[in-house]
Amino acid sequence: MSTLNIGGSQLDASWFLLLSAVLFGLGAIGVLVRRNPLVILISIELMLNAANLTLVAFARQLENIEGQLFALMSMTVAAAEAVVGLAILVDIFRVRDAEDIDDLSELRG
Amino acid sequence: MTTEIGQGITVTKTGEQGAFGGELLTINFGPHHPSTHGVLRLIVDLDGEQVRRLKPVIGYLHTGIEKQAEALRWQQVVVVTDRHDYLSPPFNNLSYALAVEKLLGVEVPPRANALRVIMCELTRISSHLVWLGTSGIELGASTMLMYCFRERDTILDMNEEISGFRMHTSYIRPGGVMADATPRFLELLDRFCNQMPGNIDEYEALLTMNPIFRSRTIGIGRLPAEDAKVLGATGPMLRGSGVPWDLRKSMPYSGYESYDFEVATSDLCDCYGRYLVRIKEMRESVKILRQALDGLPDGPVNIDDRKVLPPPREELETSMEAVIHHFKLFTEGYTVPAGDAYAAVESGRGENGCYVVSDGTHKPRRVKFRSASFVNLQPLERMAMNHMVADMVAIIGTADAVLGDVDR
Amino acid sequence: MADDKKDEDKPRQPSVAQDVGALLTGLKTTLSETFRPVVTTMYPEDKTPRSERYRGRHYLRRYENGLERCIGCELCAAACPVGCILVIAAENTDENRVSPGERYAKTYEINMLRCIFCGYCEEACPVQAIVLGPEYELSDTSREKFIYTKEKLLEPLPPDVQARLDSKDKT
Amino acid sequence: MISDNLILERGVSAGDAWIAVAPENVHMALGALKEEGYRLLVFLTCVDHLADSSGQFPARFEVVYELRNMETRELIRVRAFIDGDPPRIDSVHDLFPPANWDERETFDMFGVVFAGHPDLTRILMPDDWVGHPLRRDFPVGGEVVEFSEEHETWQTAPEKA
Amino acid sequence: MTQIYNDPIGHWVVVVVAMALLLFVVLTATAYTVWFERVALGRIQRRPGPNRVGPYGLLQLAADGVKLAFKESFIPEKTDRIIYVLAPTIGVAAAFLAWTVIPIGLWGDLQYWIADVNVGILIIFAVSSLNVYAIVLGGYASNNKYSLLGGLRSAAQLVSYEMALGLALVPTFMIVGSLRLRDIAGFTVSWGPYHGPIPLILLTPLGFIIYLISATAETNRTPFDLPEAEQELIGGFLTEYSGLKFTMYYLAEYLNVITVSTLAVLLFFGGWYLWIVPPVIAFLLKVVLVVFLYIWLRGTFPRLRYDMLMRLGWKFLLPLAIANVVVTAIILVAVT
Amino acid sequence: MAIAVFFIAAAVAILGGVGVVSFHQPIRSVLSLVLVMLALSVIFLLLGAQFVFAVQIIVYAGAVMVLFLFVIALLGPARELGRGRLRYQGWASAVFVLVLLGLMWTMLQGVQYRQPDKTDLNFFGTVQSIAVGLFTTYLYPFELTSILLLVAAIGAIYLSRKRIDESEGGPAEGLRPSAGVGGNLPPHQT
Amino acid sequence: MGVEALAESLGQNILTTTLGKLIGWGRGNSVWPLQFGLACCAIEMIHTATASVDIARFGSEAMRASPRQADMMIVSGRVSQKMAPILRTIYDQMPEPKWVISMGACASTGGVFNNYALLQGVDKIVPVDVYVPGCPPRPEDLLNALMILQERIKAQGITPRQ
Repeated sequence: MSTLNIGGSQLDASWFLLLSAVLFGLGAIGVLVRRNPLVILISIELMLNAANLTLVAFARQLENIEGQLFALMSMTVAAAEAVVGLAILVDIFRVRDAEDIDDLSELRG
Repeated sequence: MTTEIGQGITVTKTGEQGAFGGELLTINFGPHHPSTHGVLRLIVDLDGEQVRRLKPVIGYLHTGIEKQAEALRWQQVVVVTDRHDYLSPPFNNLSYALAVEKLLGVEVPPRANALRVIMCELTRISSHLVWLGTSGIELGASTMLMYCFRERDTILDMNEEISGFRMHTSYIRPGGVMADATPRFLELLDRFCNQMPGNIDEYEALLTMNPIFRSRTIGIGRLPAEDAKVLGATGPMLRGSGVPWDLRKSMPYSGYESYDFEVATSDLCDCYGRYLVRIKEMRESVKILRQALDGLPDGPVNIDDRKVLPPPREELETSMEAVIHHFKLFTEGYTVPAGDAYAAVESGRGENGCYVVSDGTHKPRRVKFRSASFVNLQPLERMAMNHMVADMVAIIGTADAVLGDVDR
Repeated sequence: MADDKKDEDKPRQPSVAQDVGALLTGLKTTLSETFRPVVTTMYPEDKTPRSERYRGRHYLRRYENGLERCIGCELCAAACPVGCILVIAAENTDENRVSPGERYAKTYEINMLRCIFCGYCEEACPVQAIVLGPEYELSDTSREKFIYTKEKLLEPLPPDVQARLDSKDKT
Repeated sequence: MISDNLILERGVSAGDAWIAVAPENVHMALGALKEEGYRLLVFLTCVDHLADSSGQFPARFEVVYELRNMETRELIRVRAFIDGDPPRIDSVHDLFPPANWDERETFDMFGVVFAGHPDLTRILMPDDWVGHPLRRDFPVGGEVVEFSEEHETWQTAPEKA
Repeated sequence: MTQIYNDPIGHWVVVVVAMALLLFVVLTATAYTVWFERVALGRIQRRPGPNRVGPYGLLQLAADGVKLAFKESFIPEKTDRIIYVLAPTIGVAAAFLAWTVIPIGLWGDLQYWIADVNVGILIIFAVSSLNVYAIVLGGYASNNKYSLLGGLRSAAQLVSYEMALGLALVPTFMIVGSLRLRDIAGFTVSWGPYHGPIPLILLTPLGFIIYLISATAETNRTPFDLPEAEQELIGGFLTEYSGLKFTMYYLAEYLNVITVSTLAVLLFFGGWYLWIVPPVIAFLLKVVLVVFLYIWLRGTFPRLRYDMLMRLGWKFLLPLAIANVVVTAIILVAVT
Repeated sequence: MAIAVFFIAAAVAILGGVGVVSFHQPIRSVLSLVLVMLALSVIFLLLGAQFVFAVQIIVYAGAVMVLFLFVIALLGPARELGRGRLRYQGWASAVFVLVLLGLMWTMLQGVQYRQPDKTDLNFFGTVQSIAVGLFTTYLYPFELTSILLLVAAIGAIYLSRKRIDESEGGPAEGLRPSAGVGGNLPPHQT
Repeated sequence: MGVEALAESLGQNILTTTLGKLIGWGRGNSVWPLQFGLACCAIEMIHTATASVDIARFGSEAMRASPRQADMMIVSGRVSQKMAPILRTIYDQMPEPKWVISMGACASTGGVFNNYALLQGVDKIVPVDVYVPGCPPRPEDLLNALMILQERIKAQGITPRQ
């Protein structure tokens, strides 16, 4: 295992990966368990965040800025995803109350 | 589903679908809301922020003035007339006095007429100043209020000088006026006439060309001339729609025919038009004041009728007859020949009329105040339709309804 | 505005420069006001004088010899549109002479909280006994304090009469 | 000119011209006057002639319409006398939109029912109010003015009907 | 001084002392900004403003604070109590956090800062963007339609104007070549005989105007005070808040006013550099002037309508800011 | 020092993550996610990613999550009522996630990490270094994401646009002015 | 709220009296009014806030529109039977401690309108601290009432109106 020198103290790189994995897992549980479409979107954002953490951690570990660049790009994508997802949700909620994701299984409004 | 929230406001979800997709939200504006000019209550259906339906609910300031007037003697009624349109007491006094004088068949001396005109025009300015100040604050320009009320304060000081009271002067009475003008009043009036145009320039510098103010008012609350006429609007509401109808010119009273002034109109038919009309009216009022002051005729300020007005103080000491008149006048009052009469004056808000019915006794049988605010409030729904909530506030502002006058 | 009505009434769309100019004019106006003196009356330290006709607190006047002017005729109570004056008259006697006429007001009360300061009582009074003075600071904390009795309404005795009475008391 | 058969009486009171019409003809008469140019309803109100000593009025309630011709600047007053409990008369809100609120107010204050009015509810008084305040037999109400001693009180009630 | 700062323990001592000092100074400054606003607004309206509590009314704010602190604290029924209480706290915290990266010149070359980050300005943007939460959550948790409407308006307004605000500053960064606030404040030029710091407003006047407008919108000040527009929405998101929680919002609002004024001074008016005037006095003077500018605007203009506000932000300020960036870039390229 | 900061931030992040999944009101989930993001931004700072830190707060916490909040406030407090349709869905998904994590763990067992050299933190992760990367080597993907954002914006506007067919044919039934003065007049151009 | 309870449990000692003085001073000098403007008096009330009189000198210019932030209600004008329940609701919405000024003859007693339509005195539905006679009172008179109220508040200390 490798350590990172941060502000004079040594931090193991795998800790960051572990945190990322836990967050990713929580997000995955959220997507699978929760029924409210809004919360599912939120959980997806959580998973994206966890992935970003990995990217930034590896960027530091490999001393390569590209990881950070990729994190930035994924943030952009997340923003785009959130915007479109919310727009769809608002559109659906206008027509009917969708408190359960299963209510949205049909494409017809 | 109705929920009670702050300010005595209730929100009801109607469940109806608005055109924007969302539900129509029924919001209860008032009766105690900062921008409803006192106690107007509006039940507004909102679609997003757009007004889809609006229903004014009035009566929260119903004072029973007409009933009270029936219980008082003819000269005491003057006191309650002051208080219905509380921004323009002299107009209320004047319309009542004119109606009673019509029934009595008397004509007041020219000096009284000139003093009545002076008081009315001063009040027109002060009433417009209140309108301008409160409209300003409704649109967020708090400084307007301060500047307008500063000038209004000088007018109220003049009221105090001539009548002894700031707001409810009871100055104009059937048969003449309360008392002659003091030299200091005339001096103050002269100074006021010199200063006021500069102050109006200042208001205009703050608002007239201001792009924010213009975009908040131009095209907002349109009331085309034809609609305004049909809906019975009078005063600046009608003139703001381009109809040059002003009782002072159209059906002159109290010697208005001898003054040179213009009737302010605007073709814009919107809030901005009404603003321009009122600003112009203030300038014209200053012009009238100047003419009235320069050409103030000499002579008595009251009719010489011991049956209607008390004798002068000096006579009480010398004449027994005067003492008897004095006693009779204050214990029983005077009687007015049976009949009915309507007299209207152009107040700051429009046609302020008074319909009195006498049954020949010392108390009126019926006193009906025809209030401009009551009529001008009715087109509100029409004007505010499909505008935003913020515009609705501006529209209520330019309707310039005095709720005391609406509810009486 | 007053001069070129025709021009102003047409809603032209002003240019951006005009808009900015208007905004600056507004700013200039408020700034110039900022550096002018305040118009405030520094109440309570500083009070503007009231006009001679001011209708404030009521007074019952006396003659110079200390006798009350009021003759208990109740004209003021009759003239009052509010009915907030209560007068109960009594006969003057030689031992107890309060006013110069036949009668005087035994009870004279005004409910100041109901009073609307219209001045009709002053107009009605044939002997100028009740007058409205220039005082206006009448606020108080309870309803009862607003029923002004005759003692409260009466002007103090003229100093010479008061001095005479005082000396009489001592003896 | 409005046809004479509609007019019961005409006269001038204190310089104001007036005509009296039968209550059932009010709508027709006002329509005719509107055609003639009297387009503005200045006000609409009611007078309660209860216990009038002169006895010259045919009915207790007199509904008064004041119309104005804005071109010729003439005013005309239309009066209609009605009785009954509740007194009824036709609504004119379709001829003169401002009459809407005026009629509601008259209903509220006098209890005059305007047939054909779209929303004849109380406008000034609370909805649960009992009585019509401006009727002469409705007491003025109010309270006794407080004094330190209980003596005379101010009576505002009108002379007994 | 630098020696203590480089010492690992001394560093923390300095930071803690500085933070405590900052808390005190900034809180006092906020209180007196409120006082200053009330007095200055009074002067604009030709009245004296508060002048009876303490000399010149200086203790007015203390009285207000005492009163608000001991006022009944009300929590509406049927609402999310945690969020209701949390919302104003977020506001104050976000407002304070911005001050961690703001440097102040004290005397001579001595300067004060807590964290001298090379993305300082970005941090300010970051924490001030959290301010939205205070308003939206406050509006949401108040269980009042007016509050909610105010909160939503505010969210849209703040998010929209952040764009223009950020872009308005880009030319400044391009000219200076740094995001560090100390570098920007101390931007030095050599123009002929003159060598020294200059106010950057000379180079990006348009940037300043855009900044001024968007910062006014960001702080919810008149003419952009729609979220709390009294005449339409009673008090917007503030409607249901009372006592201490209301005080927090009040505090946060004025803290933000000081923050944007300070930022304006650092970014456009040369920070604490003013000829021979001692830096701290120069800095204070400049900040007071900018605060007065805000009050002046408040005293002069009517409020915009919501859609006008959005149009101004998106259709006017944003393109203008972008154009400003492009033009500045072209000029910079041409010059170098 | 940094270790303490890391563990506090990590604890906050995990707590927030649990909150996202377990709160029943969506608004609390959103707030928990904001908490996670703030904690992560601190960790980014530890990792020397200053610019990513700022963007994380400005864009993610300051804009994207506000959008979520906005939508929730707009739609009103909706509570999740129904349970999952599958029985034991919660347990099943937990097992699934554990399996997933275990798989990752085993896959990463043999990976050799490189020990970083002394990174120059005065340049690494600053705005300048990011800019150099974005505007030289990765200009193409950068522009592509810009286009993606544009497309997303257009899509969102299209989805939430006003239904023109409804609003242009005059007010629908029930939207007409109430019986009153205004209702008696012919519709007018405003 | 907690302060009153705390004061009661501690009883009268130096701490509570000093604290009481401080709180009384704060409350007294920062009376934020809720304008309950109803009629004529409302205009004079606005005058009180404007430049010629300037209630701001007393620290009372923060006229909040929401009752939640107000300390004092100025009932200015005629309270009709229809308005009375609303007035009471808004009074109830104000957080403690709160005070009421009844401005003008109509609000205090009904004034000249001694009839069916008006509530004959607002003190029938809310406790009134200071009455201002006049129809309408001068703006200075309202200021005078405010000063009387301030003195009262300062004297009340921690526990107003028990």
